[in-house]
Amino acid sequence: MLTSAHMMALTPVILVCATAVTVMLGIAWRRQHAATALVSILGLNLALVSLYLVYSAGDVSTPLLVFDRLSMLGMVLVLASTLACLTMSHAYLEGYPGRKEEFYLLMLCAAAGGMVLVASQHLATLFFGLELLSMPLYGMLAYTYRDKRSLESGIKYLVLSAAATAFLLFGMALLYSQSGRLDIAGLLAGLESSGGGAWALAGAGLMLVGLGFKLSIVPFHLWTPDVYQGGPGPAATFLATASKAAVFIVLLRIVMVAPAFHVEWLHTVLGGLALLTMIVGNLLALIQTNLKRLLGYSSIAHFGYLLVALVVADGLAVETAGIYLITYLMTTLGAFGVVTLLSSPYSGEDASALHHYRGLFWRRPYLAAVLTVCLLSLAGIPFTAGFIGKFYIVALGVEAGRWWLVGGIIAGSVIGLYYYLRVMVTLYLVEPGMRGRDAPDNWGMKAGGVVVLGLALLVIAFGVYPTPVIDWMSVLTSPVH
Amino acid sequence: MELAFYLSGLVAVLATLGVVTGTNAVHALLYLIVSLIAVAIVFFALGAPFAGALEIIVYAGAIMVLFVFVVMILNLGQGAAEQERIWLKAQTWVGPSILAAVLLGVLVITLWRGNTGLVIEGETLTAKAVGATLFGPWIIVVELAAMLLLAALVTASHVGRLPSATSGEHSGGDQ
Amino acid sequence: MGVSMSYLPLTFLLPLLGTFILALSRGHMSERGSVWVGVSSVGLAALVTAFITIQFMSGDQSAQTLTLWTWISVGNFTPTIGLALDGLSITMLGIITGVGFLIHLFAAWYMRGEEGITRFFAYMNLFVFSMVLLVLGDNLMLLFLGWEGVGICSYLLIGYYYRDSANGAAAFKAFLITRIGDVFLAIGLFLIFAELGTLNIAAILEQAPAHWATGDSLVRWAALMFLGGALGKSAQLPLHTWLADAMAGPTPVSALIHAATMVTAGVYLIARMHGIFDLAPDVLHLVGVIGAATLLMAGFAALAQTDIKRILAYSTMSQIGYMFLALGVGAYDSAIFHLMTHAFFKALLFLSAGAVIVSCHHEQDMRKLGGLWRRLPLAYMGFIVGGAALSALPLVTAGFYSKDDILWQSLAADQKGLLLAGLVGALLTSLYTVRLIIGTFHGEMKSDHARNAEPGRGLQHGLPLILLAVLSTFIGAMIHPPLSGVLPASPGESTEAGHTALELIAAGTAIAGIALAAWLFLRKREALARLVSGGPGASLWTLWNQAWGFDLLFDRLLVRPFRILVFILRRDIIDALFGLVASITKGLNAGLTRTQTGRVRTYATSMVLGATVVLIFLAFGQ
Amino acid sequence: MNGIPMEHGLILAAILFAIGLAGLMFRRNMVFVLMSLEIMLNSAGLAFIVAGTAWEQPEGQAMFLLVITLAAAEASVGLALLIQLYQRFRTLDTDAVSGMRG
Repeated sequence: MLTSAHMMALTPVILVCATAVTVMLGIAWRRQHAATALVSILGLNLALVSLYLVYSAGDVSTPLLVFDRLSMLGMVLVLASTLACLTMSHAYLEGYPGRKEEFYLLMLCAAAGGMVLVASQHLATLFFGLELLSMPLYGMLAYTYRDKRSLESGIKYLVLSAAATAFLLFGMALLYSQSGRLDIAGLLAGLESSGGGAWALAGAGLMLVGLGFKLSIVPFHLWTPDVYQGGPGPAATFLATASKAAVFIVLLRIVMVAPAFHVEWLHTVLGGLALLTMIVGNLLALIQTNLKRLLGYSSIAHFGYLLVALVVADGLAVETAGIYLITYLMTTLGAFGVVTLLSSPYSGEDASALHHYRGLFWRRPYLAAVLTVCLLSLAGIPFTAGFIGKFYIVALGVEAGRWWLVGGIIAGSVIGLYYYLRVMVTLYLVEPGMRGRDAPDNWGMKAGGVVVLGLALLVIAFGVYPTPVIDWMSVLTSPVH
Repeated sequence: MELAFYLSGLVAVLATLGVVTGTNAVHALLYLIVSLIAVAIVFFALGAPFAGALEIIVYAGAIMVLFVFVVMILNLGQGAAEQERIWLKAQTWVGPSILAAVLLGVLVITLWRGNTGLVIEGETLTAKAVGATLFGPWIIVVELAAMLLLAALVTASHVGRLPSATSGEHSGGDQ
Repeated sequence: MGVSMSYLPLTFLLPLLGTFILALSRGHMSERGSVWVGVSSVGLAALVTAFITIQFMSGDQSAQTLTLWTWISVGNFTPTIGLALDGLSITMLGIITGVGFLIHLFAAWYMRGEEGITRFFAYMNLFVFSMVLLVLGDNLMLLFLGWEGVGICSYLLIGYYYRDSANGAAAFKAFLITRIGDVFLAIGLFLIFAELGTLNIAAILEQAPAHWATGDSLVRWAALMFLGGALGKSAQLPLHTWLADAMAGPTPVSALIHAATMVTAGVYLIARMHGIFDLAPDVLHLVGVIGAATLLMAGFAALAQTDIKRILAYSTMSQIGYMFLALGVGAYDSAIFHLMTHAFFKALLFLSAGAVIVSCHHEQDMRKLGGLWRRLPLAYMGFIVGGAALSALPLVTAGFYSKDDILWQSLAADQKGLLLAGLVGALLTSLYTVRLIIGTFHGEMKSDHARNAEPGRGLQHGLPLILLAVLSTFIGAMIHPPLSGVLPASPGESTEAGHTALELIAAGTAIAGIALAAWLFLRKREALARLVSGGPGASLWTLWNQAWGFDLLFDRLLVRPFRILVFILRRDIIDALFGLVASITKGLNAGLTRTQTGRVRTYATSMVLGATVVLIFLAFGQ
Repeated sequence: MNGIPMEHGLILAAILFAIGLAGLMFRRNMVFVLMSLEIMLNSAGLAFIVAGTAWEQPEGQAMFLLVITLAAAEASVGLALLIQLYQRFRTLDTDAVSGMRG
């Protein structure tokens, strides 16, 4: 049963859900775009504040959820990403002719799902958190369904994600039938006592398929570029950041908590997938001319790098994963943020073709600068956040002697640099006659502009002086006690 | 009890095959309902009558009715079945079927080899026990289910709107 | 008097500031303003450098460091952001900012009226910034950062005329090939760090001899990786192919790349990491062999070019080959000395070439120029002085002193093979230099571009040329880099036996080469003219020809095989290899892109396929 | 009576799962695709029931309940999208929505 300590620990999740309900009631009473956005942002900020209180109260464990440092990290990442996405949504949806408010409701539901997911220590919450994270995304992706691409991306994501869920569930059922337990720790402790087992291994493999789909690990990655390209900017951003971060953290928790996952063969498979993912992701992006697709491919590659932390799974692995994740989130939010700010749903497709960005610098220097910084960071150039993350990953791989993976990271980075650079150069070209798409003039005044600018500054600040974040991360990811 | 399990299991498999190979949507739906009822009987045979009842009420009763409604709304005629037949050429289905069969083979081998020796006695697990679990330690998940359904509802109502007011791609009005 | 280190960051902050100002003006700045910002930022940096140099030279010339802050601290890895100043870095700093400033000044003349001049100067300033960072960093991390920055800037500048896709290809080629070197360097960095636990250069040089025995396999690998990095940046065999194509950029960019930045980075790296190379003598020897091979290869290739910039590009390759040769025999200070004199005369040659090119309306094919010496006296002077220095004309040129030093060191190190290669290279250098000057400035004017050539005017045009010309003479050779104590002693310091003889041989080679070339190219042209005129003169010429038979002999014995060799070397086999890598990458990309069919069915199938493979692995793998 | 071995129940679930998977891969009509998804989810639910009853725990059925909830939600959203697909493209062919590729 739930005690008051449990309720206390659940406050952040409850606050987000309550905000969602408030937004729903608001829609029923009177539609007001700005107010809805404001309420949502307020609710998320409250949740962030309450998160700090929960954190200072110490670890709490309910039957299904655990509120430890890793969950805190996950929740902070999910909430912060959602906050950024919401802020961009306001700028994005301002000109949308249809109903705008439902988008916030859906995003809040998804955020709640993400928060549950990162804190889950039981298959039931893992499964339902994941679904609560995905279900609203179908709606968000197909939100501007008048645009065929948006509808297409919604349908693709629905069908494939449901199939992935079926894989996940079947895997869970197999694990359950072997051990008779559903909580992650007990489930795997039970496995140990029964001497491991073929069912459990197969179950773990199927779960890997389900979760690998959400993280777009090769060969479960094919949906990624299409869905990113078609979905409205904020939805694609959310999918690339909050959703992936939450899924990755739960995977991290499973690998960390469960000794049964230290089966060598599982590691071999994971390592193979990681190598494949980083190479294929980068190769696919090579000559891509659509920025959103390119970012999609690049996110595939980045999760390939991140998987290295799971393959190594000891020493500094958790800290490394945390650092890489945070650099990835900052950078991706910034890059997608620029795309979102340049797009508007009532002028057709999002501005994502590369030629929209030709000479962007000469029209929107700050926006172009933000995008440049983000691309540099994605490429892992020193003195940006991305470099710190990549450095940690490479150091981890070297320390563990996983030379193949280190080689893959290096090869991937070389390819990566090529296409990031190509985009960067495009931003600075001067092309008379060709008028790209402009963001509304006063974007700088708008919250979305402030957010992306802040993100870019963060990326640089973290790259030049990363110590505070690293210290913070090493505290948050220190072993669960 | 074993007989009921194996027999209804066979029915379920056959009916499901009928679903994925069918060309007429309504017929396929009927097959699916048969399959679901057969699975429900499996549940009864295994000693999970509550789940069996839910399978019939929610799955066969509610979800399938939703499907039927939609198929009726779209009012696909004879041409649709013809189209299905054209789409279901051998080169379309052989490859995927082999792939699925390989996956099934691996799964079956794994299941066979990893046999835990547990046998289902058919002890009935009552709805009370299930309820005690759900509304005891699992209460959070039930709340989450509410959120999930809310999200699904909002999505369906937003996306599924028929274009009563809109007449074209360029029309702005949606109210 | 010690050096006030607090001024040191200004040397790279000023160019960086210039970049920022130019970048953020986003094209609203006038051409005049852009030039002012772009040139003065580097000029001020040069002033600061001069100030620091004066302080340094009047002090005890000891190495000093300035720690800015600690970057990351992971376990025992605590790289500090710090700057180091010693004789080597101050020499490099002087070259980069000093010569860099003159090139910037000239660029103001060269680029006038061009579109996107703001962008140009923003990149140029960034280039200088990266290079300064490279030489000032007290740890390999910072060095690597500058190293990468230089690579990116070269990409941007080579592809500056982006309208022509060939330029983009050249830029990409340069970037990709130097990037291969970068990967080696990065691996070397990791190796060093894994072994020594530090990236601080001073600490590495201090700990390395205690940590490794001479010839230890790990230190050999580390040295090889550093060598790989240096080969890429310095355009040595087999990573040299980008340099000639890099001529696609504006000529001041070529000057900057060849004289003050970029290609010298590899030489600097090896000199800087001399402690590692000294522990791996066979790798060090390999450095020398590669240098020798490159200088020969490039010398031959230069003979077969008609584009004046390409001739200069190959000559750079060849001269850097001399520097590598010097490094290879352990004469680090000779390498740096040649680096300095080369910076002077190569900058002079490139800027003079730039003057010719602008004056002749962007015509740079030697076959269409000619007879320009009267019209473009200043450029002619530049070519004569620079060319003399390049071919090491004895006593009066800077190039003579530095090249002679290298040859002497290789003799002192008892490397006869390398010495011979150096001498042959010197002959080749004279040959192609004279051919270049005769072809461009003498004979008849072969096109309207040449006939309508307008000489450049103004301070921006004249001052850099004159200053660099002065520095290319023996005056430049009087500048002695304060390298003692920073770099180990050269082999030639202990003995003087045979030095004078070698000096005479080297001087003789250069003069003989020039004379031979003058005779060859002028005589052949005359003979051709007579042949065309026909009549009794022609038959007489044939008679003389057969009587002496030298021409025929030369043709059969030297020119033909030589041309074949040149032909083979011109079409690089290694170049094709890189093309193969690129096409494999592209092919993979195309194949993988085909999987993105856009169909849900395909995507689901790929997922199931993946699941099946994973399951099979897990079920049957153990 | 000896009861039913657990693996038999799981194999039945696996067969249904594989059939659903095959349907998902080769059907083009979105109605059938959605039905295939329902089959797969249902088979996972069956597997949970089998495991739950074998271990004589109520958790299996509780999980089944969650699965069924998800199936309902998935179906409603899927059908909404299907209606919209038909509105836009006048077809139920999922291959029609393959405008984005490469």
